[in-house]
Amino acid sequence: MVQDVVVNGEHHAVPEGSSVADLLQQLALKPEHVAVERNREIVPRAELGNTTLSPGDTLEIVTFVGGG
Amino acid sequence: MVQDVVVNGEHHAVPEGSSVADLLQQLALKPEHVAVERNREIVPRAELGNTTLSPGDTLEIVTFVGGG
Amino acid sequence: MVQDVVVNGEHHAVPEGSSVADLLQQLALKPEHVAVERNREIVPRAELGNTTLSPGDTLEIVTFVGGG
Amino acid sequence: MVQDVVVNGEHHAVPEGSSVADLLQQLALKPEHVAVERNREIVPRAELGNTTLSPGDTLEIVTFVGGG
Amino acid sequence: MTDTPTHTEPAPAEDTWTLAGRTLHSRLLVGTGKYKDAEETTAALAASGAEIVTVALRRVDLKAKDNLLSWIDRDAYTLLPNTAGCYSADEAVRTLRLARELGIADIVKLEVIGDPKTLLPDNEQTLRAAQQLIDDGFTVLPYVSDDPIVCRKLEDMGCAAVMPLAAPIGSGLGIRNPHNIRLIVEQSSIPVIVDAGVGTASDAAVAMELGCDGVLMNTAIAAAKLPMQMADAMKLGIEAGRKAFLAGRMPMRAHAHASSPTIGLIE
Amino acid sequence: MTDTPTHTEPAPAEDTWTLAGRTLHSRLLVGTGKYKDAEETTAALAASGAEIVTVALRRVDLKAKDNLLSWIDRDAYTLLPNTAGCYSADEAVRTLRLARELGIADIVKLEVIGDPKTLLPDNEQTLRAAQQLIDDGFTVLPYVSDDPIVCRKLEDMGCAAVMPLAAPIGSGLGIRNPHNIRLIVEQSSIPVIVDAGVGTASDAAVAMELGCDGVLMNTAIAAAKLPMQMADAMKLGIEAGRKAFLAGRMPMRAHAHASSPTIGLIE
Amino acid sequence: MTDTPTHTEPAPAEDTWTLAGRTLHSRLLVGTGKYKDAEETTAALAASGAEIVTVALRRVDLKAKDNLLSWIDRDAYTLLPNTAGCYSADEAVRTLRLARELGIADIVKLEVIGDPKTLLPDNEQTLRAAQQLIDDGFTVLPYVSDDPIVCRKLEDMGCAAVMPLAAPIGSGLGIRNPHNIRLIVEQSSIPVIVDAGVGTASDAAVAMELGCDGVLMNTAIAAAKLPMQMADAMKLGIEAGRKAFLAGRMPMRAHAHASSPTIGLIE
Amino acid sequence: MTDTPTHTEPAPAEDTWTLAGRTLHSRLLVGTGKYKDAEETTAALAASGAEIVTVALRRVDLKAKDNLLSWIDRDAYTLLPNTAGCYSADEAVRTLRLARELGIADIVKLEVIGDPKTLLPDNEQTLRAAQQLIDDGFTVLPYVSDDPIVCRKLEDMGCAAVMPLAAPIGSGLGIRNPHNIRLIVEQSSIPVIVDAGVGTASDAAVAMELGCDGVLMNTAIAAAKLPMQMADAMKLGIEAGRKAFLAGRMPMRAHAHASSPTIGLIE
Repeated sequence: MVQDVVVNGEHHAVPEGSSVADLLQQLALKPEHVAVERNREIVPRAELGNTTLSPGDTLEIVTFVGGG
Repeated sequence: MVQDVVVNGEHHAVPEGSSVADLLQQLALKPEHVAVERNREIVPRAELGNTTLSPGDTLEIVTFVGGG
Repeated sequence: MVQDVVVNGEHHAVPEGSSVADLLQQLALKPEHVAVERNREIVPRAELGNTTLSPGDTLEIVTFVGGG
Repeated sequence: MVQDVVVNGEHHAVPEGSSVADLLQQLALKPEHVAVERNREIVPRAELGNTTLSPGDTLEIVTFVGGG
Repeated sequence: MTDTPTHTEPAPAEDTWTLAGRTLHSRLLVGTGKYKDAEETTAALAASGAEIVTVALRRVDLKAKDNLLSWIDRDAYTLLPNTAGCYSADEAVRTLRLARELGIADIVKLEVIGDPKTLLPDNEQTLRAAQQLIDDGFTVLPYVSDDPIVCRKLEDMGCAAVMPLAAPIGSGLGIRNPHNIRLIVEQSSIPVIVDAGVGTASDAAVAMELGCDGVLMNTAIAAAKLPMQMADAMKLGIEAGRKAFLAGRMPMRAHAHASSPTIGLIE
Repeated sequence: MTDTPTHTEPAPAEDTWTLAGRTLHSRLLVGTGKYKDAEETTAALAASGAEIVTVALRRVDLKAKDNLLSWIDRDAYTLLPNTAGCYSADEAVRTLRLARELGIADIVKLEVIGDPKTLLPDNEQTLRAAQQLIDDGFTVLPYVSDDPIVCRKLEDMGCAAVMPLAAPIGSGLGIRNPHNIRLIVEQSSIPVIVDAGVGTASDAAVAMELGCDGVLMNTAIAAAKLPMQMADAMKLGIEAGRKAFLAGRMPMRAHAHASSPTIGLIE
Repeated sequence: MTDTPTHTEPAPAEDTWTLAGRTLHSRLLVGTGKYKDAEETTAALAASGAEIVTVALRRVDLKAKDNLLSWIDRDAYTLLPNTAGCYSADEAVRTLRLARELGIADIVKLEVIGDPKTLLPDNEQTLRAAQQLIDDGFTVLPYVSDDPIVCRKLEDMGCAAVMPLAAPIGSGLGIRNPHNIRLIVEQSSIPVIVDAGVGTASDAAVAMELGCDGVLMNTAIAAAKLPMQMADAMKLGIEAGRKAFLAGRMPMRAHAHASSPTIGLIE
Repeated sequence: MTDTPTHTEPAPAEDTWTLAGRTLHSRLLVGTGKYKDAEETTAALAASGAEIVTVALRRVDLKAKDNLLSWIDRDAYTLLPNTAGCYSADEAVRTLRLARELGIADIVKLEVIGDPKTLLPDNEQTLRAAQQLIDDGFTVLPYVSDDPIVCRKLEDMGCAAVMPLAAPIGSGLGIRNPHNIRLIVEQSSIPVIVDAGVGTASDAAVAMELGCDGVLMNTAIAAAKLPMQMADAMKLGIEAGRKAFLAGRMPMRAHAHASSPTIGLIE
C-alpha cells in the first residue's frame, strides 16, 4: 500500500510506514545536504529516521544554492 | 487662601477655587490662542470655565509659534 | 546671347551684360535679404546694379536662416 | 686680478682668465649635476673647460630638484 | 510666414493640484521658523506665494508681547501644525491633539525625529503615529526618509501625501538621492512633496523636474541673506521646474547635435 | 505685530545688465534653429522673453517661399549672427563679413568648431578669429570651452563677453564642470554667458546661481515636447537662479539644523 | 641623502578586522549567485580573496546533479545564509531556522524585501525579524537602507554589523548617497558593510574611503564580462580604498597649489 | 560539479603598455615635489611602483648639501623633466634645452601655465611649444586641459602622449569632467595620461575605468598624512581600475535585479 504526500508542492507516493529518512533515500538526497519541514514544523536531523509520514503530509525539503 | 499649581514647569499661586479660565485670565492669555492639558488630560475649550484647579495640578498651556 | 555663371554651386544662364542686381531679380530675391560674394569678393549692396557679370563668375548668395 | 660675473642673479668675483669649469669647481659643483647658460647661450658640457669668462658675464647654473 | 498654418502648441491649462481635498495653485509650502520677527515672516510668506505654511506647537511664552495667531493671515494661509521636536509616536500624537484643540488641525505634518544631530526621521515611529492619527480622524502629511517602501506603506495606510526629505533638515544640501525620489514619484498615487534639505532655487526646480507635486522648505528662505528675495526665487524655481517637467525635456546625448543647419554652407 | 518696526529688506532694484552697450532686461538668449516652422519659432521666442536671438548665415534656398528676415520681428529682437559650421578662423571671418553686408552684425557670435562629432570649439582658431574681427571693428561674443585661460585672453583682447559651454552643443547634459564656470565668473569683468549644453530649467538656474550674467540656448527649447512651454520654463528658471544668486543662499551644513524652536517643548 | 636621518613613516600594521568574533583579513564579501556554473563560481570566489560568501536557501531541485554543499570549499569560506526572496519577518525567520537545521547558520544575512521591482529593504519588517532572530540566538547581519536611524536601532538591538545598501540590488549604480553612508560610519561602533549596488572597482574603493569596514557584492562580479578578473579588480579596489582611508587623503582645495618649487626659476 | 567542463575564463595576459617606445608595467607616474626630504621621497617612490618620475629644473642652491641626482636611483626610474613655472612657450623650450644639456631629456613633460592662481595650462602656448620641441627632436608629453580638440592637435603634431588634467594642480578635486576624459580616450591613438587633480585612490581608479592609459600625480601622495601608504593605495587603485576596465563592468540598471534565484522559494 502506498500513501500520498506533498513534497515541495508536488505529489509523491510513498510506501505506508515510510519515515522522512526513507523519503530522502527514495529521492536520492543526502540528509546532510537538506533541511526538512513537515507540516510547517522542522524535523530535526536526528528525528528523520523515526518520523513516520502520514497521508497528506506536506513537506518542504530545502538546501543551499548560489545567492547574493 | 491660595494654592500652588505647576504651569509649563513653573509654580504658580492661584486663588482657591480658580478655574482654568481664571488662570488664563490671570496670565493674560486669550483662550482662543491656547490649548490646555491638565494632568496630561486635554481640557476642552468649552470646559475651561468649569474646570476647577486642585492643589498640585500640572498644566501645559501651549500655542503656535513659528516652525518649519 | 546668354552666358553661364555659377550661383551657390549651380550653373545659371544669364543674359549677356546682366548685373548682379539683374540676377537677383531673375532669382526673385530681395536685395535687402541677401549678401553677395562674386569670385570671393563681397559685392557691396550699392554696387549690385553696376556690377556686370562675366562668363564663369562664381557667386555666393547668402541670407539668414534659423540657427543656434 | 679678479673680475665680476653674475651667477644665478648674484655677483661673484672670479680670477681673470677663469673658465666656466673653474667657476663650477670654485662653487663646488659637479659638472655632471648642472647645466650652464652664459649670456643666455647654453655652454655645452664639453666646452666648459675652454669657455673663458669675461667681466659682466651672466650665468645661469641649473640642476634638477623635486617637482611634480 | 508659411501659407498653410501649422498645428500650434496649445496654451497650457491652469496647473492646479489637489492636496487633501484642497485645490492649490502654489506648489511651494513654507515654514514660519527662524525669521527675525513677525514682519520679516509676513513679508517672506507673501513673496513665496505659499498657500500652506507650517507652524510648531510650543508652551506659551508668558513674556511674549504677541502671538503668531494674532498676526498671521488665516484667510491667506492654511496653517499646517507640525510635530517638530517629537522623538516618539506618542509625543507626536499628543502634540497634534493639542493642535486640534486649538482648532487648527485640518491637515497635520507628522514628523518623528530619530536623532538630534541629523534630525533624520524615525520611520518606524512615524508609521506607528500615522496609523494612530488616521484612526483618530486626522489628515496626515508625514515627513519621511527618501524610502519608497515606507512611502508606499504610508500611502496604503491612508496618508494624504508623502513628504520625503531631500537632505537633512536645515542642511541645504539639495536632493542627495534623486534616484529614490524618482522611484517614489513613479509609485505614488498621492502627492509627493519634497520636505527639508533644499538649499537654493535650482534644488527646488530639480524636485519638480523629477515629477514631485510640491516642495516644503523653511531654512533655505529664512537663512538666506535676503529672505524675501529668496522666497521669490523659490517660487519661480518651482514654477520653472514644474513647467519644464510638463514641457517634456529634450533627451540627453553623449555627443553633440548641431543647432544650425548643416547644409547650405558657403564654399 | 511687534510695536517697534524692524529694519525691513529693501525691494530689489530692477535687475538689468549691459552687453556691448545694450541695457538688457532678459538674461536668456535663444537660438532660432530646429523649430518646425516660422510660427513655432515666433511663439517660442515670444515665450522666452529673449531680447537677443541668434541666426545662422547660409546660401539662399531658391525654392524657399519665405525668408527669416521677412517674418522675424526686428523691433523685438536684436539678431546675433553666428558662425556655426565654420572650422577655421578664415571661414568665420568671411561669414561675418557677409553678415555685416546684410546689415545685421552689430554684435556677432563667433563659433569655430574643432570636431564634427562633439562640435567642441577650436579655441586656438577662435582666438585668431576674434583678434581679426576686433581689428575689423566687430563686437565679438565668442563661444569657447569652459577654459578660464582662454576666456581671459578673449577678455584682454577686447571681446564684449565670453560664452563658455555648459556641455557639447545639443547634448542637454547641463553644466559638466561648475568649478570652471565659477573660476571664469570670478575672474571676468565682462559678461559671462553660458552657451550650449543646457538641457532643462534647473540647468539654467544653476548657471545663474554660479554668477553668470546670462544663458544662451536653442535645442533645450526647440527639442522639448512643448517648445513654448519650455521657453517659458527657461525664462522662469533663469529669473529664479538670478534672484537666488542675489538673495545669497544659505550655507550648506554637513549635519542638520532645526527649523522649529528647540525650547518650550511640552513635557 | 641628508646626514641626519629623518623620522620615517612606520610600516602599516596588518590590517585585520573583527566581525562577529571572527578575525578577517579580507574586507570583500561576495555572493554565489548568477554564475554560469560551479566552476565559474569557484574561480571567481578564489580571485576575490573573500573569506565570507553568501548563499540562498531554496527547495531542493530533484533533477539537479550536484549540490552547492558538495563542491564549495567549506574550509576556505564561511557560508553566510541569506533570506533573499523573503517579504516578511516571519518568512525570514522561518528560512534561517531551516538554515540552522542545515548546520550552517553561525552568522546570517537578514534581508526582508519590500518591493519586487526595486528589491529595497522593508526596514520595519527587518527590525522585527532582527529582534526575533537575536532572541532566538542568531548572529544577525542585516541588509538595510542607508538610513542612520534604522542602523542605530539595529546596533542597539545587538546586530553584529549593519549592511546599508549603496544602491538597489543588481543596479550597479554605485553609492547613491555617500552623505548617509558617512553618517552611518560616524555613529556606528559595529562594522559597517556596504551591501548591494556596487558596480565597479572605484565604487568599492569609495565605500572604503568613506570609512566602511567591508563591502558585500555579487552581481558586479558575476555580471562582468570577465568575472574572475573583476573579482580581482574588486579585491584590489577595496584594498586601495582602505589604504587610502588609513593614509589620510590630502585636503581638497578650490584653487591650485604648485607641486614644483616656485623659487629658483631661471631668469 | 557538472560533468562537461565549461569554457573557463582565460588568465589575463600581462598588462603592459608602451610610452614613447618604452614598455612599461606601471601605469602610475609620480612627481618628486613637496616631500619632507630625500628619504621620504625615496620611500614613496618605491611604494608607488612608478617607473617614470617627474623632476623640475631650478637654479642650483649653492648652500644645498646634496643634489637630487646624487641620491635618486637612475636605474630604477626614468626621470621626466617638467617645465613647471613656465608661462610661455619660449621659457618652456629654454628650460628643456637645459635639461637636455644635463643629459636627462629622453622624454619631457611640457607644461605652460596660464594663471598663477589656478595653474591651469595655456593650451595656445603649449601647442606652440610642443611644435618647437618636436622640431627640435624632443619626445613631448604635454600637460593640457581636458579639451579633446587640443588633445587631437597635439597628437597630430606628433606628441608621444596627451596628459589632460583631472582638476587644477594640487586641488585634489578628482576628475571634474569624466565626459571630456572619455571623449579624449575615444579619439586618441596615443596614450592618455590623466595628470594633476587626483586626490585619492578611487579617483585614480575612475581614471583607469574611463580607459586612460596612466595617471600622473604628486600632491595626492606627498600631501597625504602617510605618503608611503598613500603611494601604495594609489598603486592598487590604478591596478583595480585598470583590471575593472579590462574585465568589462556590468551595465547600470535603473531598477533592481535579484542576485539570488527567484524560483524554488518555500511556500
